[in-house]
Amino acid sequence: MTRGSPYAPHTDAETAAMLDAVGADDEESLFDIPEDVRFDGEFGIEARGERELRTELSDTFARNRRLTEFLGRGHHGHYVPSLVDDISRRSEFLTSYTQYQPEITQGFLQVLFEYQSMLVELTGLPVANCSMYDAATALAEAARLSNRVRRVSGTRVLVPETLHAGKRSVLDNYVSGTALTVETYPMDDGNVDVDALAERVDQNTSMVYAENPTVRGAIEERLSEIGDIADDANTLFCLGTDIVALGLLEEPASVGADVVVGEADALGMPTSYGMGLGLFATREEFLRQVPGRLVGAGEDAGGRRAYTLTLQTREQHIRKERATSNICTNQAWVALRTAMHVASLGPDGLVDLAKRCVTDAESLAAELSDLNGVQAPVHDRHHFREFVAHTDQPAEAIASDLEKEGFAVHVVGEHELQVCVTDLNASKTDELVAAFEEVL
Amino acid sequence: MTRGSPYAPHTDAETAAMLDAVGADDEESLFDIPEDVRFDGEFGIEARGERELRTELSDTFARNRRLTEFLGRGHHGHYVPSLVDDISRRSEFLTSYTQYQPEITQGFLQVLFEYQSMLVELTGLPVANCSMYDAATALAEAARLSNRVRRVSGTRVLVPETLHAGKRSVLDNYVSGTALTVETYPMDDGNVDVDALAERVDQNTSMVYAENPTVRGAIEERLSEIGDIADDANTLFCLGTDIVALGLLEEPASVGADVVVGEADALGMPTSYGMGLGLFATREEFLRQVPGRLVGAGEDAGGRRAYTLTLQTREQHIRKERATSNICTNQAWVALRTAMHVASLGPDGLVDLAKRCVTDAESLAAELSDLNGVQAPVHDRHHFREFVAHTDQPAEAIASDLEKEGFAVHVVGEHELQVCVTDLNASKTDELVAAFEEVL
Amino acid sequence: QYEPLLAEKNATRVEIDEEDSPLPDELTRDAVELPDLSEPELARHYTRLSQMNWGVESGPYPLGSCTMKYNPSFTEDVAADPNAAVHPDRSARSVQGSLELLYDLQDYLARIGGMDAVTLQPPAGAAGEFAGILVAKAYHEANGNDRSEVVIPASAHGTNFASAAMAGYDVVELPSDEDGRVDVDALEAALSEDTAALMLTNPNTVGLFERDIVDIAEMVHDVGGLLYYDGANLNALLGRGRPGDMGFDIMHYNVHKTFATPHGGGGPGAGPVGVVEELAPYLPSPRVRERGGNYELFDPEESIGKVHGYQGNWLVLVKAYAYIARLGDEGLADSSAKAVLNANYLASQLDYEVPYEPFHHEFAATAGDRDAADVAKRMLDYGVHPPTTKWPEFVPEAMLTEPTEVENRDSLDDLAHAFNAAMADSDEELANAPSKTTARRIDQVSAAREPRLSWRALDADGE
Amino acid sequence: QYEPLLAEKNATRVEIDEEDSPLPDELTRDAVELPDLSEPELARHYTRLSQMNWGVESGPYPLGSCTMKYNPSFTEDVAADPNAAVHPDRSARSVQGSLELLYDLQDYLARIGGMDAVTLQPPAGAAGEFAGILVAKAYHEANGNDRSEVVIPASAHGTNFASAAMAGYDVVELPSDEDGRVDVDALEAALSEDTAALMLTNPNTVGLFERDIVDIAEMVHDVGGLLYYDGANLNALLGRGRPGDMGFDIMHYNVHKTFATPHGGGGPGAGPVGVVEELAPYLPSPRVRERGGNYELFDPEESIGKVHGYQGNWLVLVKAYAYIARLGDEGLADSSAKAVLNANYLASQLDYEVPYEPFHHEFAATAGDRDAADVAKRMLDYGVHPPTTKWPEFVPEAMLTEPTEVENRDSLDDLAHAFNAAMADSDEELANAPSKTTARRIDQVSAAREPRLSWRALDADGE
Repeated sequence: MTRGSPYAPHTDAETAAMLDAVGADDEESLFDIPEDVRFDGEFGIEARGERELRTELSDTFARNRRLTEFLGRGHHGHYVPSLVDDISRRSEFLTSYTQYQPEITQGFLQVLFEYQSMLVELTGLPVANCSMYDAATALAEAARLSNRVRRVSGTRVLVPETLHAGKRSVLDNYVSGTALTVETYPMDDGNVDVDALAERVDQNTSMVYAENPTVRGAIEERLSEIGDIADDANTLFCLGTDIVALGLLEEPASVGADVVVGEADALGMPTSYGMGLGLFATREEFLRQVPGRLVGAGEDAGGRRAYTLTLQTREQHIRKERATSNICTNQAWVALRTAMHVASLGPDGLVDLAKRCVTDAESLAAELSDLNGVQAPVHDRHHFREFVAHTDQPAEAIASDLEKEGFAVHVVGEHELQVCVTDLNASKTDELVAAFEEVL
Repeated sequence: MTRGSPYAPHTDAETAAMLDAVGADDEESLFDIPEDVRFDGEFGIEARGERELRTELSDTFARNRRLTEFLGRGHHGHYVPSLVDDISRRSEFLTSYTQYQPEITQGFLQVLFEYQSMLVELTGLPVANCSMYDAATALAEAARLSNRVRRVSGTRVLVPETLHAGKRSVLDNYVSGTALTVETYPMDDGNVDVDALAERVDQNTSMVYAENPTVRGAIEERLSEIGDIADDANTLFCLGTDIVALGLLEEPASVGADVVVGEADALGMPTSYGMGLGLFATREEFLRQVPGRLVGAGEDAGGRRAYTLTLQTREQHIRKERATSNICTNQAWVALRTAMHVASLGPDGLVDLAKRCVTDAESLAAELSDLNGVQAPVHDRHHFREFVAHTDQPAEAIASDLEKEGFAVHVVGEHELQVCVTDLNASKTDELVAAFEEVL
Repeated sequence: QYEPLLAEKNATRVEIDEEDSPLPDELTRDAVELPDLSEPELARHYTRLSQMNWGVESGPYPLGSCTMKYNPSFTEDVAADPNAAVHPDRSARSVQGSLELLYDLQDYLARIGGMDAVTLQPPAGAAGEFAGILVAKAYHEANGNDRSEVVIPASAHGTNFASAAMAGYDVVELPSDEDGRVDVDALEAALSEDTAALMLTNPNTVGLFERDIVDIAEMVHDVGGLLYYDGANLNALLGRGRPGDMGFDIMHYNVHKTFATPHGGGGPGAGPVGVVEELAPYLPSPRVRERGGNYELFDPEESIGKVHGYQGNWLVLVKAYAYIARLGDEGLADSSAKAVLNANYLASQLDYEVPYEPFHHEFAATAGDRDAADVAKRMLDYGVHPPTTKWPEFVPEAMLTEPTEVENRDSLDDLAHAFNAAMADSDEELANAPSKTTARRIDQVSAAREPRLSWRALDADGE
Repeated sequence: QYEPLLAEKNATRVEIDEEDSPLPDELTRDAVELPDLSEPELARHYTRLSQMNWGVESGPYPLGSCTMKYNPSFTEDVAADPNAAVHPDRSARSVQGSLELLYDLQDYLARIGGMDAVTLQPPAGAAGEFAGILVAKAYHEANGNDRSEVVIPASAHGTNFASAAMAGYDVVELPSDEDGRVDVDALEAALSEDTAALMLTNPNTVGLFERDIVDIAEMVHDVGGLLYYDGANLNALLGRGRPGDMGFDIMHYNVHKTFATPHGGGGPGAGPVGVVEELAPYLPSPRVRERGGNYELFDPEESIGKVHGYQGNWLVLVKAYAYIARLGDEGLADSSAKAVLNANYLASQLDYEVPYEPFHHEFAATAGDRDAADVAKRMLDYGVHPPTTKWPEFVPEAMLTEPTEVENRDSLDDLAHAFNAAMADSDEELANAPSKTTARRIDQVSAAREPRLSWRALDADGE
């Protein structure tokens, strides 16, 4: 229906005049492509109008079943205030490029500076970058950082045996070009088996990674001890968490974390099929080894405070193969949304939301446990947002039946389901419990 | 859940300091309300959070049945480009007030000037205002204008017998404080009965109103004659139309229209339960009798072109009871959206859209007429967007059955349905025809 | 800074030829000439124009009696629900959700105003006034009691006068007393058997509560007249006074000022009208009622008919509902408390005389021997939006100021600074202001003398 | 103009007390200190910050090799579909719509690049490079053929070097020949049995097509290496040349430059990777396939595993799909034609030497004896966004310029005026530029010397 690109504004007369100005007969003559590699086929992609496409894609997405999701395990949905959608869509933010000209991009730079600042407050660590892609790549970059810093000499990266498979695979790939190896340590009733970990950590250990909450939703009870174990072995302690958990659980700096990684997009984004925002914070001493972008405060020629990308000599466009990472494009716009969401909540709102993550999970576990054939939570721990439930019947069958009733939960073992509750689905827990009763 | 207004930013300390500055003990003491009229009851309205409200209202609106609407008769939906939603929501436009300080509201003033300009192009008349509320109030204001202008002396307002009931009632109310009276003239096979009209028009006629297309979708064939009849009697000819029809049908100025009214929001807005945008254009000679806001081009102190509300001495805030109308707040933001939609279409897009209004209606009428028990269109005329179909069975029953099949059409007579097709529902006409077959 | 008109960028004339037209030539126009630009060009055009405009997210908008408060973003999302985008001719049974919202909003408004019945149809405040006065007229006529006058204080909004006149009434203008309120003696003199209604704004347009309201109501009712409440300033009274309790018979609600619906640069608005039981039969049709769990439209028995082709500005009503529900009793009450506090605090920081007190949500400062309009233009250079100027007229060089509850102390202090700095500037600085704005001072007189109202007119002028 | 930080406006420290905490004290932090502002305050803060930022709707963004073209508004609406907002652990049967879109996008990209199989997982171009190089590595290893080097032209993007290094390869840097292209002799010398891959951008980073590409491919393949296509400049070739047809084995796509997804001030992006059939088994898992009308996720047999925790930046992929479908064959081809025309036209209007020709979508002008960065800063004062400066390094004082197809002639003329005017200005004017921007020239060296990366750091500095 459209001839040419609807987003190329040229009128025919304009095109002709411009060709004339450059001394070309036609557009094709501007292409200096040898005949033997010139493409004269078709892609076979039919152009559609805007209206048609909106209908088409609306129909396509309507083929996704509408389920109430009680899903988590690293990707969490909380209610995102309208303000975030509204202002983040302003074209000055959405359609801007990286801030290579800080004099006309102070707005975005300040938002990123504020994002970093919030993470500094929440982690207690003085350096936070503008973002990694997601929690998995943030963890992987942390391992690579442990391999670069001087005070650590080892090559072993220790991760929990329960590490999320996606994170593990990314980590393996990110260390594949280094001397680092990844090993697991055991868990004990949903928390780190601290004694077993202590045995495994040695001077050849580059990094110890633990999570709070864990992937199974349990709150880790002996974080300081883990920090001490790592510290005693001159090993980095990397703590995985998320931005809501940071509002209530132990402050990472206070338990000796050297690097904090995790998902920050539990705030700021709806569930988006795993699209993330990797948070990355660390100690001052590792500043020049940090991967990714950093925004710093400086001064302009008028002596006024101004923000700019800084310490760029760490980065690939300057340091090339000696850069701290290959990351260039990151998740800046997600960071903007997350910062706006945190600001919308404020300290009271964030703490309250985090508290609800504990209480709602506790109530739901109790209600499910009241049912015949379900014991929840499996681990005798406090939980954050989610918990594992044991089911007498095969978990796979229950989950499948629940899906028919309109609910999605995780299957994490033959007789284990994992259930996650946030402010988005908390009003539907009664229905979930009823559905469980139905299918058990 | 919320104490106080979430949109009042005061911290307790701030409130205290401000009370101190004004020398008040508490907020209540600032209210100078006698005890006997002081309200100490409750409204009984419970505050809800933003998330709860979005869920509540989403559930409320979900109680509207999802019907494919083949409805028109003055309120028409066409596809609105995303760009319109996106930019019209920018707070600088959406949350601005009337342009009382033109030096910082040039943006909106220019958009309104452009809106006026588009209507001038489309109607051929040199004056268009910033908007009336809707087509009904625009028509009513036209009648009142006919009562103010010098060259017209009569009091009779002639309208078609088929005039939309809402328009008629508004018109009656608007002229109720004047000497004007409203009378009808007959229609002939969906068009004005021109001979009958000619008989009714006399020197005591203030205004003749005709529509193109008519409320039943027929295109009027003898507009110039109607214009001549009005002209011969020194009577205003007011033509009702809509902004899409203006893109194809006879230019109002060319058929002698003195005032053009109608709906402009067929572009720019989704169907919104009758929310409108009254277009109002007229001749230069009536300029100082025009109701509503006008934006004019002028100059600023630097000699540069600048826009401003103009001829405000016509308006209520200056002229009070001698104003041309009581209108103050109008539909400015809708006008902005409509102008953006017109600009998005461009001349080719508008003409094409208008042509489709003719061809799609023609095809659908033919398809329905192929069914046993339906004859369409009832009128042997060309149609624009919509047409009346005769049904052998009672129309009410058919419409009710169609609704069960997921379609909405108008019932306009015991055996008459009216059906409207636009780019929004054109892809569903096969389904509509199938549903007709089902229910006949 | 200057942005060309769309038509100056590119316009095309498209001929309509019979061969590819679905209509015979005599039924079509010859051609259409309109701007012809691509989406990227349009996106930049309108983005640029938006940047040349002031909204409430740009800063305070303290236009007394008009004003803007923050329009909650979520109300836009709620109103954009595709399920809410229905045609007005849908059967009631198929739009139960929409009707439920309208019903609940009627109910909310009745409670807030102390009224018995509400219509949501009027598409703006002025339309509400007109509808309300038509209701009064129908009531009097039904009682065989034709009346010819509506009494209105001089300080009232211009729409009051125009609306009464549109309904065919003569307007009797009432002077203010020296305290800035209704002059009760003058009212006494103005009232008669001819009085259809007294239209009153309370607090009035300099923010003063009409303390004698009970007496006034009695006086009006004694002559058989009705008392009409202009809801422009209801935002000052929420939870502390209800028009219905003060003796008002009819009122309209200002949804943008009271319930934070966006003003959109001049509309759309909504002007719901509430009335006491006795007047309910005269309200515009249709209204919404509930019968056995279903919502239905009905025509009040003695309805005046319609003031809008359909049911008014639906999207605005949705936003008003969402706002009221978000705030609830306590939020609404707090919004008035903070609005009044803010006005009082701001006034306390100004080096201006405020002749009338105690004011509530707004106050009329006077620019004294300076020109209020000049002072306002100078305020623009300090980066703020100035107040309403030179109105109401009984205040010399009035600067009618209404900051609303959404401003915090810092923002009020900034505003005060702009007020005070402008007042301290020289006459020349005032006369040359503004200089830091998109456009400099615009000559409105010459723009009105030779009106150029379209790009075609500019073209004809060779511009 | 200056906007305080959120924390400077108002911040509150909220203590977490055991009595109203659901957790024992030892499991919680002591307190949270964060900005504490109301929604109106936040709306103004962020609106103001947006006004201090440049987007593509503000004007051209001609950053060579980076650039921004207009991001169609409708793609945002499409991506905001609530039905598309699903969790990544949903069963495949319950997200058939999402999988269908991903499948179709894999297919579109394969056709556009002339590739056999595509992964959509990499969340950015650099991640795509890394994934692509890991695929090459896995392929070599599976063939018992460990290799240690990746060859990269000096003119390539920095990410190429960093990605190869991250995968554990040594980088062999290749100089450009005097025409600005790959020096074939130097390539000959660089290639060996150790060569895992040659990474090439084509057209290269000064817009030149690598005319010897067929020979180059043969040379690389002859030593058993693979040819990697950096898709940054694919936007120049759409419909006129496909990497797969030129002998490339692996490529990544740059969705923001080629398919107009918004860049969001630095991301999120997406870096899909296409490969020839032989390499398909090594692609990241999972990919999407269709079986009997159903879509399912599967792990390629020899998959390298994952480069993102889930399936990448879903929302960006949706927008890329929508854009491709909007344009279709003709639109895509036209976008390249107009991008190349615009670059050539703009260059023709500049008073600058452009040392390397014939360029396509971008060109490297040289500022000669002026400092390119200074010229760029001065361009800001003319209201435009300047080009990429001082890169690639082999062009002296390079001003790498890429206007894209979305600019019209007027806009290119404005841009040319800014280029030429800045070049004609005095050294002093350049040194003092910019002066009309939100901030004046920012001292990046001192900002880096004493990094202050949070408001806490500013606080500690007493600022």
